[in-house]
Amino acid sequence: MTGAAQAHRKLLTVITESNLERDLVREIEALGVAGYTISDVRGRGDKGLRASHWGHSSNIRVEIVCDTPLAERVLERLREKYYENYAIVMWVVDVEVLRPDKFR
Amino acid sequence: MTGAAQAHRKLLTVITESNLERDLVREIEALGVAGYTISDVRGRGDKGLRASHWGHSSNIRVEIVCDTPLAERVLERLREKYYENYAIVMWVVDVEVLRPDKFR
Amino acid sequence: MTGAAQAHRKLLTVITESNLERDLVREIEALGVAGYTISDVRGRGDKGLRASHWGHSSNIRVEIVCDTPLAERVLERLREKYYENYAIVMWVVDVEVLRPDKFR
Amino acid sequence: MGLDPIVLFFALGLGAGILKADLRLPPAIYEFVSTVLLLSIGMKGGIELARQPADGLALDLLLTLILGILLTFIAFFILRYVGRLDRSNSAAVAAHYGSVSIGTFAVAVAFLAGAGISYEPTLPLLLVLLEIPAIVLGILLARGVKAGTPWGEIAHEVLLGRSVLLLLGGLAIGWAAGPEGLEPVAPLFFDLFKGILAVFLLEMGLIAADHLGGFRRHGLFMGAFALLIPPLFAMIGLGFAALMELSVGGAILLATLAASASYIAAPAAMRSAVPEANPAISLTAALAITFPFNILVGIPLYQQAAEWLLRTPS
Amino acid sequence: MGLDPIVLFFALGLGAGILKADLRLPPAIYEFVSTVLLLSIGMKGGIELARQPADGLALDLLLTLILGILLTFIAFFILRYVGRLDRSNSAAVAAHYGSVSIGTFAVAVAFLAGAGISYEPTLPLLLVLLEIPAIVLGILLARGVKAGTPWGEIAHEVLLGRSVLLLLGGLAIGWAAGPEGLEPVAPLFFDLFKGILAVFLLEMGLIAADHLGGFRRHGLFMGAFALLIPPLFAMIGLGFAALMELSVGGAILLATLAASASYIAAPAAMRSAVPEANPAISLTAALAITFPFNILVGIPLYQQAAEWLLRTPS
Amino acid sequence: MGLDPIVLFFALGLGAGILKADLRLPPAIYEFVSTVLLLSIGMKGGIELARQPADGLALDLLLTLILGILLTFIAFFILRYVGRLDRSNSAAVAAHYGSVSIGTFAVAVAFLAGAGISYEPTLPLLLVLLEIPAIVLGILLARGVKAGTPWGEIAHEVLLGRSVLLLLGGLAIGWAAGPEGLEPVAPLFFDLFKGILAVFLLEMGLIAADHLGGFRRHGLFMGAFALLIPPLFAMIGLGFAALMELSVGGAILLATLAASASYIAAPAAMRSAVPEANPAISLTAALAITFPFNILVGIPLYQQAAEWLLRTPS
Ligand SMILES: Nc1ncnc2c1ncn2[C@@H]1O[C@H](COP(=O)(O)O)[C@@H](O)[C@H]1O
Ligand SMILES: Nc1ncnc2c1ncn2[C@@H]1O[C@H](COP(=O)(O)O)[C@@H](O)[C@H]1O
Ligand SMILES: Nc1ncnc2c1ncn2[C@@H]1O[C@H](COP(=O)(O)O)[C@@H](O)[C@H]1O
Ligand code: NA
Ligand code: NA
Ligand code: NA
Repeated sequence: MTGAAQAHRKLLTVITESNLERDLVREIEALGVAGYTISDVRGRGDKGLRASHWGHSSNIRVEIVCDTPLAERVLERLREKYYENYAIVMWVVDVEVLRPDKFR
Repeated sequence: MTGAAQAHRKLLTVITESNLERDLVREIEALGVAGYTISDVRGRGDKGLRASHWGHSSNIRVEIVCDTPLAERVLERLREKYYENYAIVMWVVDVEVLRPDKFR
Repeated sequence: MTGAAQAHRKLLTVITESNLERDLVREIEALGVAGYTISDVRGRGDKGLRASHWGHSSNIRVEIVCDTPLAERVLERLREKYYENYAIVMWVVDVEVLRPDKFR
Repeated sequence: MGLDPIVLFFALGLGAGILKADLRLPPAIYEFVSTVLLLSIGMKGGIELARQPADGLALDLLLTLILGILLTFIAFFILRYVGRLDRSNSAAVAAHYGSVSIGTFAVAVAFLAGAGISYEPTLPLLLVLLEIPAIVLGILLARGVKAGTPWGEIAHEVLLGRSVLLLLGGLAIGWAAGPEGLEPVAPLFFDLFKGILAVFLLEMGLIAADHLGGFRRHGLFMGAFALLIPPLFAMIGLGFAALMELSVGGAILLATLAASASYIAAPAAMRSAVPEANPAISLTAALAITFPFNILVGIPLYQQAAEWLLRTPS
Repeated sequence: MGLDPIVLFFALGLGAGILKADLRLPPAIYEFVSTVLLLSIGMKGGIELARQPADGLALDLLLTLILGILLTFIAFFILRYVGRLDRSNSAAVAAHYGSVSIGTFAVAVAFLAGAGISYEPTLPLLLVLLEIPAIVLGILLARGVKAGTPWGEIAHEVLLGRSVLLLLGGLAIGWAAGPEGLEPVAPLFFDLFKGILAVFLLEMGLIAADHLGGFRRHGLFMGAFALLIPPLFAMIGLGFAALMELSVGGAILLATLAASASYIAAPAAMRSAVPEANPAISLTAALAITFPFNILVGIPLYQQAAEWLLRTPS
Repeated sequence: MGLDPIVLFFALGLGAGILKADLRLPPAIYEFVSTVLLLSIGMKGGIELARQPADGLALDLLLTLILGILLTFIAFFILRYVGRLDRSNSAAVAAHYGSVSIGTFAVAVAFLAGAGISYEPTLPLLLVLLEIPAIVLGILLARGVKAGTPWGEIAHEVLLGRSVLLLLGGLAIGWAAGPEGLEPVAPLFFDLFKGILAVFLLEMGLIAADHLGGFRRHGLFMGAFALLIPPLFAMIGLGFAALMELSVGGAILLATLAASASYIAAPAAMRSAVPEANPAISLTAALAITFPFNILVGIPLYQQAAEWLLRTPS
């Protein structure tokens, strides 16, 4: 795709415990993330099945489109804060966006 | 991945206001999109937090796998129709698909 | 992104009928998938609109981050088991992950 | 005794759905409402069973099993040799019509309550039993008895399905607690029964509207099938009711069960065991034609037939 | 007659929301609760209509239409020329205030029931009618009568919106089934009415708290607008009630309807037809100011005014 | 007075869960049902408070605080030095057992209603108070009093948690509106109480089944702990009830509260404040062992003990 106003960014996807939502949002906003999207998911990983209908034991997916340096800062911070004690998984994809100014 | 029947396509992701669902689906179908997937999400962007439990102020994610020309037409059309007045964000990723004929 | 502990993996996304969830999870676990994430979605494809509020006629999205050989085995198995009779769509994206050991 | 006003809620839902009005009930509400209805039907039966132990139950259960098998076979042969559907689709649709619809049963129960007609406490038990043979037989008819059929899984799905479990659970609770024991929960499970059924029917109307026009092929035949099978099966059901010496109320319920087509248990089981069958055919027939027919026209009809049949000898 | 204790639930929700407490009611509950309330209001009206046919209904309906148009125009001119909002925002906010709030109406109905005051069965019908002209006029005021307006779609959305449909459906069911026909569903739709309204108000309090502080610009003017329009419009509503020769109860309800601002139908319609209007302005005014004002202060006030106005002549 | 039939619903849920039956209640239903229960318990207390003002309340509140702290310390030392769990896990589990379970309280309230035993209106207040010290102490025991603990956040979470808020809100509404004021909402909040509690228990059974077998390590010790702590803590609770000079009903409730373990407020608080503790240990103990023990065996036992203890002197 070669539209004039397009540019490359990173899409960082985080899957983690839903009870972390409030805390994690505060954290990424403090790092300068201006936009994100959250949805409710369930799944299995190292910490076992997380699919209960019981609110606080299922997962959320947080998606953040931003530039590479910010994505790295967020990755780093979440790793250092949550990796040890929480169920969390993250991955990064290259995306093209239309209005690059929206995603610093 | 080099399976015989694989091919490259675009995955276009749109995050926008959930009250646009009916209208947006009509729009993309008119452009020739034959397949799409929708889910309910919440988030924050330029237009502020969109996470109310109140039906009409939260978001949807629309995902469309299609070929590059169609993705560009959809991007263009949605940009021109919704960018000014609605909360909307779009990004594009390269994907490999199995049965390319399913995704024109 | 060039962080030391990063590595490349595949993100396989499957959209299919929600009543297949139990069966499909059993299938991918048998193939060696250790982690996956599931969410509830709706959509349209070759098999028509699948968006009813009636539990068993809507869709799920299954996301699996894993290495290329496993992704290919999963793709192959799901294709052979479900392609003929079920509403199903799959695509694959390249992702970078932090702790490659978590995603064999 | 004409139409129960409760079917007006179905009509409202159907109308709203056809007009594509912005009226959806979230799935959570559907599950809540159907849970309460199933438990309530089961508990009512259990309370009655505690009051008056059922004589000759074993024979009734046996006859019910035979009824389920018979209906499924009849449906299969009509579909396969009159309708010329392929083997899988014939088997899948036959499983739906040999099995039963709990929503239809609930409307018939409400209808009897309104008309002041009582019925045997064993009916909820027969309902559970009638759900099962059609599904098993449907799978056999589609696949033959070959190796590789995951019978364990299928048994699990059929016997531990939501509706069987809640009905049997309600029966057991009603039987163990008895009428006084359940008095404190009566406001929710018994007083609200009809109101909750009204919400259920509103939702069913919306869903039925979604399925209208779901036939691509076999449209004419399937339409006729979905309209004519109910009265035919109701008559067979009445015959079995006479064999079991049921009361008029019990006979109306058994006829309604025979006439009704499953749209919950059977579709789920067929989708996983007979995937090559097209679910649109059976769901459209069961939900969009047979269900409305039964609650709008059928039940009063079966009442008349039951009264005529069972009162003649006396 | 002071405050109805039911508004305490609103206060609890509002307080919890302001304190950012961890209290959310899932959307499914909101939809269930509002479905029951709408059907219940409609059914009550329908039952009364079946009892005593409405005379002079046509004239009342006409006057109601005129009332809706008049209120929308007044609101528009105040917003545009006193508040100096731009054309789109003026039109969108005017549509909200010309239209009505069903939640407010339900509280007024509960208030009248508590005070033992009766009202005309046609009121739910007037409620439906009053929802419509403001929305259509709002779109016209924003866009002018130009080509390309998707009137078909807008008509569909307004006439087949959830609340219009459930109210009219309830009316029709109540009218067709009559009081005895609906007795079996009374435990859900009538006995639980106030309890369910309490849950609704708890939720509304939480939502109102979300919208507090939603004005960025025009804050002072919009605050005054949202507080002063209700009593003004209530007086106009009382005038129309006198023209229609309504009872005191009917007059209180019509005044309440006039004073109330839509926060369901109008926002949805404006968002799709007048997208350039900022939804935060109208929602904050309608939900966070006018709604609480009406249920906490307005309704008792309108009662006093209605009693004074309609009893003076006698 | 034996088992309340309402626990049969728990058994049904547990059985269905163990058999992995296809029975789920959506989270929305759980939230609705628990909201109604919490408001209802609070409102009942508030109505009684309005009738008969509580004497010596300050002392009772103080004793309750002391009770909460004492229980948490006892649990911590048993876990740490008998069970040899690490510091974090000992603290987290202790916080669960020092705190209370509202579901257990609701079953005890239903049990007393069935047995015709009355209790002090202050009990819901004591329930709220007993929820808090254990959580704060649990965090202190795990982390020590060090800098960086987000006490503001934790206070917010504990004091404005859903259950504290709904209980206190219900109390305030009940107190402000009084018995007549709440009569119109009684059909939902009081008449349906036991029915709604039945749905809640069905759901709790399903959830408990999910957590069975959740111990990997410490299984034997934790099983014994979860079975033996309830009667021990109940006896301590009875002692405090005697100090407060509560009636038999009040004593049964206080004993039940002491014996119960939190599975809502404490897990949420521990997960964010003591993340290194394994949530599976405490949830399995509280939900899958202690909760069923209390409602199936404990409550009737505590009743006998209370009657024996409090009637001896007279
Ligand atoms: N390989 C994977 N692919 C996709 N999602 C995963 C994967 N591994 C873990 N997850 C998700 O991340 C959550 C936490 O993972 P974990 O920390 O490994 O328990 C799981 O509950 C899954 O939802
Ligand atoms: N950078 C971003 N990354 C992911 N999602 C975003 C981002 N920015 C906005 N969104 C989503 O898109 C919606 C609309 O964005 P906006 O138009 O910026 O208000 C937001 O409510 C978010 O759900
Ligand atoms: N091109 C596409 N892009 C995104 N999702 C699709 C696409 N095609 C199909 N889907 C999703 O996959 C489901 C099954 O597709 P199908 O088997 O084609 O009916 C649909 O209901 C959609 O949710
Ligand atoms: Na049948
Ligand atoms: Na108005
Ligand atoms: Na305790």
